[in-house]
Amino acid sequence: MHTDDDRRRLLEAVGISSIDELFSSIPPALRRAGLNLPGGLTELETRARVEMLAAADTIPDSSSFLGAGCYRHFVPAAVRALVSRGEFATAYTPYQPEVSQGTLQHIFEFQTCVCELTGLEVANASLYDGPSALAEAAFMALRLTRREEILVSDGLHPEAAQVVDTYAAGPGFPVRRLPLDPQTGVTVSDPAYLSSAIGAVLVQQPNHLGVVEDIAALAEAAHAAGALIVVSVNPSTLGVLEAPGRLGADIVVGDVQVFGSAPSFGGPSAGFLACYTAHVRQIPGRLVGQTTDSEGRRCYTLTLQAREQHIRRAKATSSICSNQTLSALAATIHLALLGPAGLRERSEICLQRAHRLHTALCALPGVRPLVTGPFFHEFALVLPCPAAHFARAMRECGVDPGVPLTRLLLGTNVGLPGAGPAPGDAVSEHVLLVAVTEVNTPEALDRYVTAAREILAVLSPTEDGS
Amino acid sequence: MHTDDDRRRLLEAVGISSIDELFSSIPPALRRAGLNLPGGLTELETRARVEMLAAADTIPDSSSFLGAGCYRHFVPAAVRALVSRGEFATAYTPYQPEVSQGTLQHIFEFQTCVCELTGLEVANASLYDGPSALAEAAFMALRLTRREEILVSDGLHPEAAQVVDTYAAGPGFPVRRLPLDPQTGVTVSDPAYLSSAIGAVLVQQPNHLGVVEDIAALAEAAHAAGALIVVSVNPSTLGVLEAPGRLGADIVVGDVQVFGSAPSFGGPSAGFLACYTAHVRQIPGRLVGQTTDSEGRRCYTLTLQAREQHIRRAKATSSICSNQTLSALAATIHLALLGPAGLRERSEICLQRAHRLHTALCALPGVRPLVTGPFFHEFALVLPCPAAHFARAMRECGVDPGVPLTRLLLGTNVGLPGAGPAPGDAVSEHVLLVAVTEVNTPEALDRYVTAAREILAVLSPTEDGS
Amino acid sequence: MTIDRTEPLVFDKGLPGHRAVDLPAAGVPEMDVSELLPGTLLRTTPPRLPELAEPQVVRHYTRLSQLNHSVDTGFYPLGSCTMKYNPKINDEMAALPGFAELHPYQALSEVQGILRLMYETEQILLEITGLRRATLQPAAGAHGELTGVLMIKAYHRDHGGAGRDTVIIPDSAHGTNLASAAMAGYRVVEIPSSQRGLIDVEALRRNLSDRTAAVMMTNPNTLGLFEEDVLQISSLAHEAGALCYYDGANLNAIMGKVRPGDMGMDVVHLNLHKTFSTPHGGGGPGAGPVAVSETLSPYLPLPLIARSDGDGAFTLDYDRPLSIGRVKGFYGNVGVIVRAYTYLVRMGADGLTRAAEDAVLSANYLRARLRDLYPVPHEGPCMHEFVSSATTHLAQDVTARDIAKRLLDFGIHPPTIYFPLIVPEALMVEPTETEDLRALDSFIEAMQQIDREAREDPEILRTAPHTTVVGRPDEVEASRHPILRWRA
Amino acid sequence: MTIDRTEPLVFDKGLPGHRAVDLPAAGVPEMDVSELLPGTLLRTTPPRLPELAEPQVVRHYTRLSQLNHSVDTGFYPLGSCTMKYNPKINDEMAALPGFAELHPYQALSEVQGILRLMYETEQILLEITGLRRATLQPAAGAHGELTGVLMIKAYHRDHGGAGRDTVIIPDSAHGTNLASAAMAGYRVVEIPSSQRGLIDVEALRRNLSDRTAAVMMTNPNTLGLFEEDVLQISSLAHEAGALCYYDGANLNAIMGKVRPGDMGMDVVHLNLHKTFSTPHGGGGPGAGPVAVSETLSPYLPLPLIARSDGDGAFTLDYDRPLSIGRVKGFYGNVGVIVRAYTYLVRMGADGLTRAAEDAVLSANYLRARLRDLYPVPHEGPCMHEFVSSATTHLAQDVTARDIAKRLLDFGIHPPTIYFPLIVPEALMVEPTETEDLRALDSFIEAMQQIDREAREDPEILRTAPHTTVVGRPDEVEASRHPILRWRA
Ligand SMILES: Cc1ncc(COP(=O)(O)O)c(C=O)c1O
Ligand SMILES: Cc1ncc(COP(=O)(O)O)c(C=O)c1O
Repeated sequence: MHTDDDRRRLLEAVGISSIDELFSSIPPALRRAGLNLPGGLTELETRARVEMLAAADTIPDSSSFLGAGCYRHFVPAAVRALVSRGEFATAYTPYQPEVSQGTLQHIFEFQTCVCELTGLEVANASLYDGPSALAEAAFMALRLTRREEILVSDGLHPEAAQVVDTYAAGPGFPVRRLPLDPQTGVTVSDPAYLSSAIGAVLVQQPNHLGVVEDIAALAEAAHAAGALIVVSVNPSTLGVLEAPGRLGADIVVGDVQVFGSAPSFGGPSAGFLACYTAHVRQIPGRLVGQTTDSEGRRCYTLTLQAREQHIRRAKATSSICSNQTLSALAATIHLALLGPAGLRERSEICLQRAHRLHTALCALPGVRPLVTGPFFHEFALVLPCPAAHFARAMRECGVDPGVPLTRLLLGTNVGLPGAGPAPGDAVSEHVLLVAVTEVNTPEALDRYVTAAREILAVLSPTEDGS
Repeated sequence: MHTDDDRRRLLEAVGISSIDELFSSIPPALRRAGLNLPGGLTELETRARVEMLAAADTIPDSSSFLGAGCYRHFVPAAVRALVSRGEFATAYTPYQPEVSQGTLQHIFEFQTCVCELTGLEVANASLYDGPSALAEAAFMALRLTRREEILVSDGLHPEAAQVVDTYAAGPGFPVRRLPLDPQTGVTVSDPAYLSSAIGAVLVQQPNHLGVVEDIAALAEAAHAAGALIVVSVNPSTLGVLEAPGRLGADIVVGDVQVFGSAPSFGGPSAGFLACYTAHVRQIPGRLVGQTTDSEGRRCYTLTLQAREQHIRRAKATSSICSNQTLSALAATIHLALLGPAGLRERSEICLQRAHRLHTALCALPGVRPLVTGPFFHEFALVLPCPAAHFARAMRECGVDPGVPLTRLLLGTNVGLPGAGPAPGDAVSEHVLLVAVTEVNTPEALDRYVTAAREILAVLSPTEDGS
Repeated sequence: MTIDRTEPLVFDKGLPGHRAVDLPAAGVPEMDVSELLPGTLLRTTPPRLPELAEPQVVRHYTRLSQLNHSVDTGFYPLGSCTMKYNPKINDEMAALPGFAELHPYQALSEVQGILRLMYETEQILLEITGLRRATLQPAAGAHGELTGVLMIKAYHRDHGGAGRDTVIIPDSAHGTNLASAAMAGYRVVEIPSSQRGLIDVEALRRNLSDRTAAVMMTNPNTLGLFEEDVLQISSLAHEAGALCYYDGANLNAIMGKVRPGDMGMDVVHLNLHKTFSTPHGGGGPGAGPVAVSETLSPYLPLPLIARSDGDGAFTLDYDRPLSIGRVKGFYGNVGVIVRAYTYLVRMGADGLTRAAEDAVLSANYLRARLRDLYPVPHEGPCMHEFVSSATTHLAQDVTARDIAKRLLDFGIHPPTIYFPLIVPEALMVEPTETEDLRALDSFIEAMQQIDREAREDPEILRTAPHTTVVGRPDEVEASRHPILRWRA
Repeated sequence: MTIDRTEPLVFDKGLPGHRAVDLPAAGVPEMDVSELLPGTLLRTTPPRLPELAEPQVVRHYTRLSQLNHSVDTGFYPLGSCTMKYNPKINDEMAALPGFAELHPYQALSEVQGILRLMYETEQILLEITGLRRATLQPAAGAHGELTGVLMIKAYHRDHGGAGRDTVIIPDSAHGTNLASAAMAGYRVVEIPSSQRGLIDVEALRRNLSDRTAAVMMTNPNTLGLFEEDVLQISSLAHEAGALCYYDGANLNAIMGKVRPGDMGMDVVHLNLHKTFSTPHGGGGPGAGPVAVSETLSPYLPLPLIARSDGDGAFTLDYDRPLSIGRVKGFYGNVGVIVRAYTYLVRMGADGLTRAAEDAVLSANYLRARLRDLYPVPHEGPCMHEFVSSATTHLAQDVTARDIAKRLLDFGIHPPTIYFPLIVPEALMVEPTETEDLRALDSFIEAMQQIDREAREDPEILRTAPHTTVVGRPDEVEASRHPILRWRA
């Protein structure tokens, strides 16, 4: 900011004598003499203040098994070192391609990674997050099918389902529900749910109970009814699971938090959206394309902008402007560091450890799996006591055992498989979602099982609500 | 590293069939089949292991009053963000100036900052640290005076004095001691100590008891005897204290840890050395000079290299090759962020708080200042109980009250002012060195005084050794 | 000697079998993957991700980064974007493990620090905006707009305004305003600006009706002018039963000077990545908190951060039956919010006000020094930015784009061009308060030289830039034959 | 269109009164400074430090950084320097507050973690070198040399060798070897290398006497050749009553393959910034630990890190009466040591051995592919580096320097030139194991093109570089009229 001396020089050049004159166009009745806030702090004091707040939080460690849409993966130090470079972090949207090739090229690389992972042909530069990407994809599918209704699987993360509901409420698109099979936890692919009004079928892979969905069956049913199918996938599983694009998905969305974004209490990360080339003009958000410059050099630029708000205004495919470029960069770098082998290996570690823990926990008295469908690295257990009580007791033993299902259901009307909308019902109170990643060491799994055994022995006799 | 496939391709191009052949020039008797060390770890495991070690340490906070040559100052975040940039950190010594202007220019800026601070005409690109810079300066002064003896003030940090002794032992330069005035703690400037064999007089500002030396008087005495005077200065004080160069110092050295280097258990930081232009060809270490390139552009390059080991070999002014460039960069950036006003302000905060604490502590029963000379932001107290006992008890109250003098004297033969070499004597056991910087908040000073009062009430009646 | 400074794609730099990340063994008795998952679900061909070791990845992205202009490397007077400097302390605070490592479903007792930080951020933003309650959930400005408009819709639904299907927006508005309103299912009516570059109050009056759900405005508007009639505008809207939406993208001009709440606004979004110094990241992540009046607070997204009366603990309030629901997973771009909070507490009351003053002063300085060469069609004083028109240079067949491209040769990022749409050959200049006099003067000198070149050697402008890694990418080709991904 | 990409000095970028760091009030009753300190000691004119705000400082140093070549931006085959990649995890570990914030005089009970790390680092280095005890105190290789030679001197003093005043060093040695010996008060005798580029054993024998204190050698030597006669050399030295000093700068070639201790070496320094992947920093900080045989361990600097027999706690041992004392304040460049430790435990036994193998393999690959164009005067196989001679290009009036400068245009850092001194027009190439085949092949292609250019268009080489920010600074002028600091 300017010194008082500099201010005087500037005022003089402007030809006025006081700062107040600059604000003379503000009606006097509205003008204020400052803010009713504390005075500023020095950097030293600011640091002390903010660090004090950070110190009031508990930092999860290898004994934390929370997932439910946000996963703690190991992020190589190189990701942080690169993403924090000022030239990436302090650039704007790459509107001037000549001085934005860094950003443009890494977005182009991101788009390619997303296509490779999802098995689709085009991907955009990122959206706000997974849930909003899902809502955008639903709108896109409705535009493409010229229909008005959205059919959402009960296997969507309840918060994602809520975002779809909220977005749909604007234009008033009806949202219908597609239940899970109460036995397996897999979304039913019953044509009865697919009226001819349905333009978009939304499903999550793995679903919010951790169960791996049968995308091919759902895609077939959707297509038979003239609808498009949108799959929201955890991209971290795609080293092992088949690419949704190869199973019939028309649009694939998801969140790249699993690649290089710290959990950061849920954000920021980046959503992605991929589809077929035929649908590219309905894609929301930015796209980077390859071209050549005046001297024939290969280069990159924002393209197909006629879909976007700054050109098309009210007719744009979305209002999104700033997206989540830097988080997408983190994902691109993390994927470049993992490579295909690393990605697969990471998935397998998660898979193996999760199944191991699942087996051990289901062997404890009174514990049973909620559903029988195949799962990836997260699973839902029914405990002999309320999950929240169990979790509290486990945390006291240093293990954060998972997310009580009721936490996800707060403020929603999504319920348990087959049970319909029943956030407060007795069973859901007993359900715990347990996620396992490569940061949960084998020793941490053992600690979990040991602590759980002891705690359940105490909690279940008195508090057993099943 | 190479994959097995790549290795095969490389071996083929070399025209051999196994890695072992590459090592065929090693006599078979010496060849080993690997290392007796544990297997490698993944980055994830490495992090866990190293973090476990870091977690075993206690991190000092605003209630730590340790100094004695390493000071905890507030380092703005911008310093870390810039110094960690790969282009600075992973470059080599700037031997190819065309692709090293970044390093060369920041060294040139460092040299300028050192000249400005010290009041001298030339400064080098850095030396290992303050103590080794002092030893190098002593050697330089002997070369310039063509004399053989070094006179060191008892006010030198005992470790710095040790380094001078160690270096001097090589060529066998005799090292004589110049005592402190027992009353004031100021180095005596008595000509009796200055025989005509003395080529270098070494003094520290402020000295290791925190006392501000009378450089002008010492310089006058040294010059009268035909010796050069070397001042080792804490550059952090030079916003307030007169530049040693303006008080007659011939060579000024010191350590820039106080500007931008984390304490890091004592290293790395960087030593500096400044002198008059007339003596430039005797400077140890690298120098960067300004010049122009083939198209007349101003640029920078290593210069006057004929002093250095890679040209002059056994006749070089020093064997130093790698110095401490990155720490010097941290200092340059920190100084650029502080500016002259910030530097002065920081010194004054230290000064004011230190004097405040000194007054409060000296008012406690049984506590007295060791010496009466003026001090800057560090001072020596005589306690009514052994300093180590006091410190241990204080730490239990969350205050690290300072460095017991005995800790500095370990392995040395330097003693208390006037008392001669007596590391184990009764008084020195009772001396505590207390340093105060801007990170020691006024609240921390209050906590110190309160805790000290309580602890001394308990410790001194039974353990009073004075 | 020209040399190609472009960098190959990461995919073209790999070598089969190379990788950077080594992972530990599962460490548990392993089962065959096909026993754990049905074979039909298993991947058949692996994704063709890059195959490189860490040194090569680091080198690639370090080099790419150097191809960017950024606030950390040069002046960036991009109008409407508030490219102010982003203090490094902000990033360090966001990286503290006590924030960065937190999982969103940890027990509330374990996350009191971050909840307090978010709560305090809201309180500060409410004081700055003069409104009553806020959400930090939206991820960017446009996301905040959508959130705000959805709340307006829900409000009307509950207050007999279901028939209100129109949102009125001035033609100077940012595209997101119109797009957000449309996305929420509204018809958009654009009203023309007056000669003075302000909302034409008469046009507004003519368009307001019982079909009007809201009036959206930006103040100062995108011409950098304060909408002097704002009180009349908000009264007219309210009288017609409509609500007022305030696009807070330009808040940097008015902090401590005037508050949207006092202007009669019902809902405001803020761009933390503009006004509150969080880095733009090459296009995000940002954050677009929304603050509302009492009227709209029941409709805020779920959950809200609340403070218990009893123990003062911070909680998440889901018990809000009228809420529009959610617009994003979890609680917002928390990492961005930490940065903004750091900035807010560091600046404090005086710092924020002074930032606004200096931003406006610098804009007026540039405007005063450049207007002879680059006429400013609207009367001043401007606020934090101003819009010149380069139409006078059209005579030399030099466009705003040419001027922009030529600026790149000076190491300066050009102003926003061709926006707002109502100014032909627009050059929209926003210097921000973090640029010093030297930076401002260098920009003036560059613009003066460009003006000279336009008269003396216009070809140099038409073929600019001359010093960048690439020059004038063929955008027509890019959109005619889109290549949107690498192929082997 | 050329543009000047140089950056002004920070001093020329300031504006009076600007500053970046704001500091809190002292917060205690303040006294006048002149009451606290004698007036004669107070500063009269403030130092002319730069006056800039944070944005300008960040921009200046960000731009400066971009003017550097570095391992993070390109290939750096600088012989003798082992410019391997520096993993980013190393830096993160060194920045952990549990290391970075530690004060060297904290109670030992508070610093058990860092002491253990240092202790374990020593143990690993001892296994790699085959020696008995180590110090981490020296700050760089040359500092380690000085330390080692001082220990040799102290040893001889205590063992009737006070008359031993000479150190024998081969002419291929690095300059620091000679300078360190001289600094410790020794006379240096250089012995010529044999035709094969190795120590001439006969010459050594002739020079050994009861005045010889030590033989210093580098193995592999600076020609990249393994001194095959090393056992004979060490025996001869020991028989003459001299000790053997081993310059460990080239240890990268032999980890897991052969150990200096087994070669009969009494003292070895290591360059953590070469072999163990800590960044060079543009010329430091590095670290130069010294490992010694049983004979020399009593002479190691003070203090040593020790482990108590009883509780296993780590302590600092000052009770070493024969110690040479100290060569540095505190305990060494601990931040560098943390990085090296991180590298060592991550690589483990196999990783370190494999690093040596790949470093040697890559050097031999380059040597094999380039030797036709750039003859290698000494027989192979080479170890981790090799030395070519560009004398054949002198015919075209092209020197090693010209070749080096031309390489800059390819974005490649040139090899070390004109060292070792015994090879005319030397080009000393060390690729390291962290460069992949692509990088090696690009280097080969560049060298091939340069060779073609030397024949077809030598002027392009003599005037190179053509693409760097500046070209061929006038070094003669720089040393004739030294300008060593900015002046207003
Ligand atoms: C006036 C105005 N409104 C809204 C926006 C959209 O904000 P965001 O990019 O954060 O979505 C912008 C961004 O450029 C803007 O300038
Ligand atoms: C062979 C050899 N010895 C010694 C050294 C000196 O090491 P340092 O620069 O760490 O002092 C070097 C450095 O280049 C070297 O290559």
